[in-house]
Amino acid sequence: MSTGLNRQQIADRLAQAFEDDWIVNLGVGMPTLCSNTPIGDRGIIYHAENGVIGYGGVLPDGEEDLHLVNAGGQHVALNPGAAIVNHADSFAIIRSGRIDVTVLGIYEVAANGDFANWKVAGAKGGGIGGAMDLAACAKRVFVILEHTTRDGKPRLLRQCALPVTARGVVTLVATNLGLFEPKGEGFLLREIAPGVSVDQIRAATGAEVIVPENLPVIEVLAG
Amino acid sequence: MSTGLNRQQIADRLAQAFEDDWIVNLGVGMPTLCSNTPIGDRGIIYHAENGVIGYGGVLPDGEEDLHLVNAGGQHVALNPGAAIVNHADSFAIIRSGRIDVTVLGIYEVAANGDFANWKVAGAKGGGIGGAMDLAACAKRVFVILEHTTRDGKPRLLRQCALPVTARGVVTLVATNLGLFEPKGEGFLLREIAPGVSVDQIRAATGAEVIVPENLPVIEVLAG
Amino acid sequence: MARTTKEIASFADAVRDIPDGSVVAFGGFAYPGTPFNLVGALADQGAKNLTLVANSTGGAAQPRLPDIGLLVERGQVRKVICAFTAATRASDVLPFTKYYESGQVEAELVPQGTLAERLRAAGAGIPAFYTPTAVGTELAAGRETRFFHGREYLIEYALPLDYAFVRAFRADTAGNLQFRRSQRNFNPIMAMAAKMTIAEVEEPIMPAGAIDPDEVHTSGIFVQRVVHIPPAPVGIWPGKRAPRAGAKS
Amino acid sequence: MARTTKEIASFADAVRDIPDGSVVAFGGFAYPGTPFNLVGALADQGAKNLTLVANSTGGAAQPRLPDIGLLVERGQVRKVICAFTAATRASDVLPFTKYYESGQVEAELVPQGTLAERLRAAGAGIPAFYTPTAVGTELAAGRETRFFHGREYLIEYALPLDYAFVRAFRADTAGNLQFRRSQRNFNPIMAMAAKMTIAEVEEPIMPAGAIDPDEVHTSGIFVQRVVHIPPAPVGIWPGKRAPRAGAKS
Repeated sequence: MSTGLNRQQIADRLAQAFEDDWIVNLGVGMPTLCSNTPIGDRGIIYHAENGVIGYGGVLPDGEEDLHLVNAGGQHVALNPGAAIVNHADSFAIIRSGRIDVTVLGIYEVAANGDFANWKVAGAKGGGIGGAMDLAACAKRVFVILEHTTRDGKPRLLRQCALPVTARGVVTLVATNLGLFEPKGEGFLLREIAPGVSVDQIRAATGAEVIVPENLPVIEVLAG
Repeated sequence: MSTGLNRQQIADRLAQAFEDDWIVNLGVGMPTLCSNTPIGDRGIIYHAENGVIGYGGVLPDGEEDLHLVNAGGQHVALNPGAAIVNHADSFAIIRSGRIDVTVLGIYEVAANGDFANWKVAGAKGGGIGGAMDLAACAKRVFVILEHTTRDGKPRLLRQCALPVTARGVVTLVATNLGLFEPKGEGFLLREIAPGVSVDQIRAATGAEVIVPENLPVIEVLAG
Repeated sequence: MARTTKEIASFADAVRDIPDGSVVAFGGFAYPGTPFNLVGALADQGAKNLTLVANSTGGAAQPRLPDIGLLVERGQVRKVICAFTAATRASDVLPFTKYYESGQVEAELVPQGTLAERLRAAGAGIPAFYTPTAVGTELAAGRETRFFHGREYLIEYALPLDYAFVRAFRADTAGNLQFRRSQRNFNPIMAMAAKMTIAEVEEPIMPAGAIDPDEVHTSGIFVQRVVHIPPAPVGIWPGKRAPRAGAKS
Repeated sequence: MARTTKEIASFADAVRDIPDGSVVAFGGFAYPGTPFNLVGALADQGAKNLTLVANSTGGAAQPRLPDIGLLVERGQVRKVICAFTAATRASDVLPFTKYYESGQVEAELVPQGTLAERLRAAGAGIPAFYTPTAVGTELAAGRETRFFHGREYLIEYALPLDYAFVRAFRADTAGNLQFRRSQRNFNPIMAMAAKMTIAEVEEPIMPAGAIDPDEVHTSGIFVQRVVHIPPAPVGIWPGKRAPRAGAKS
């Protein structure tokens, strides 16, 4: 078990950073949990790379529509005002800069805003999916990841060790330990997970951690 | 009044040259008359540049659908199996080489297959419409025109005098005087309009007219 | 605060903030899909130094409907990007053509498929592409070409818009649009190419959720304002008669 | 003699003439829109030296459905062009990945949006275009880039197909297709990019004219063969249960 927030709680914190009327792309993995977060009627439109515009939370077994999945292949609800487009039009929306934020699950993020999420160490290939298009073209890139690898190695780094997906684009990082902002020389710790110490975070991070005077604790949503 | 065939009869002759299951694009003006020709159920699909796929003849007043026009702005019928696409997809069909033949109304055609239909003498601008896309990309280009200008000057020429729309693409020419094939050095007269003489055609043509031994007369459709 | 509807009460309100110097496209091919009401409102609003993008530059029919010719006559237009600077019938003389031929307004003549693809490219984040159209013609003279697989192609550039005016059959409050028949034409790609799309809509604006997501032609992501067209003679309904109610077959 | 219908009786008949060395694309994103029946028929048919195009290279789920992994195991595949040579979950190991990492089959890894746009370009007669995607990454190393308005873009080329396999919800005898919900994904653009498109269709094939022309997602111009999927277990209906009859909302 990881320290601090669980996966849904990490997604919940990021979902609360979305602004009214944003068009939000959620990538495969932890990002898709954001559409489960109850953030009220704020006009947020969730976009999936497969052309689904305006979807909601994951549906329970028996209520799902087998013709409808999000970027993670999960069966989701459609919100009023939803529309379906093909893959070319879906990426037209992405490349033309209409995505206010993309949330991506990743392997590594660097203090300079670079990130890596398509190729693991020693592999010949990998999975790019839509991440390169999204990272190059969305107005903002938020990333979401466990703070360390399974064997405890840091994934917030001075420089990415793995091949990057895009350079200098990440503006917000949510992990089980806290909420961070890449600042070039290090990561600004904006909020800390409940029950976690700054020393724990420093020990688990491969770059400088900048700690502000006033450090709020992440409020965990009920449920 | 012009000699030989009337406008609908010229179109009728060209429509009879379409082969089974062809996708046929009809341009503005005389070409749109081709979809009125009763050629039976031959699987011909008429395509208009505005994205209408599978239309039929012009509808009489009172029966038309005001939301539906062909390339000439005329209200037409839709055939079973019709589909509507947007302008980008309509020209995707054109540029990807799926149009078996485009029929264009033109100002001039040359014996080498060049033709001109977008700019009149002395004008600064003109009207290109979709003719350049069609001429560059359709499998075949048929053209349809009055054999001479209003003041009697030939429009079948050795070389185009007006700026060309495309080079070397025309394979069949229908006029009020006959059916012709550009052959590089001149126009092969394939069929002659009823009541017209070869001498009349030679006098009205600005290039060599090649007359075969056996010269059929164009059969005019009843009605 | 989240937007609750994209519906705007009047054409005047919908075009009020369009500044001088804007690049504005008008959809439509012949009458279907042509946003005559919005064009008329732009003429009344008076924005100047406009660059207009449309397939054609207006009609010769009488009585005149609001079109590019009207905006040119009012001195609102700097340049038009189009596939026709003249009427398709050489005997028809358009108001626009007179101003253009005499040098009072600029024009950029673009083959229709290239115009469509340049708009689509702008809407798809593609800055440039290659096309076989116009190679070897006066329009390609002096321009960059390149060979692919032995064939010569012309480079063409995206055509981004500040505003797109479109006419649709139905819309919902989220801005999703449906077009009927050949009303579709340039409208979806102009909406994609524009920073702001304003739609005049024939049927009353529907609540979000009333249009099946599979049957949306233009997603509300591309549409910012929708205005319901009032009955004639206040609203413009071109053609011989108003469309049949429930005309969708 | 005019064609009267594009309906084909069986998947075997629909893929029988596909020659060795063909470039074949499979639509689909996760299960929806994936032509499992046609992929299975191609495995049985045995064409070799294939180049396959798809978003991903198969699934890790058990029981196995016909996918690229199956065709690779049978030695039918030379190369795959895709956005995933590995599973999205690093812990899942795909049959394809093993063959690829050991060098028994080639792969060209393409960002998903670039893959979509390359297919769309092929379907639109555009030989090449520029995209901002992948600039500055390993995938752009040594490749041609160009600046437009101060930003760097990568040139990408059309990806034409010999065959596209798609799965649709409804079709008519003229080959017009409708997709339901996220079934649409790559299917329309693969159909545009292909010389021949073969569709497996969930509902019985309808007579031409039964689908409203405004509601066609892929025109029959792009579709040459349609096959109705028989009920399970003969036909493949992935997911937990067969779709509800009349599921269209």
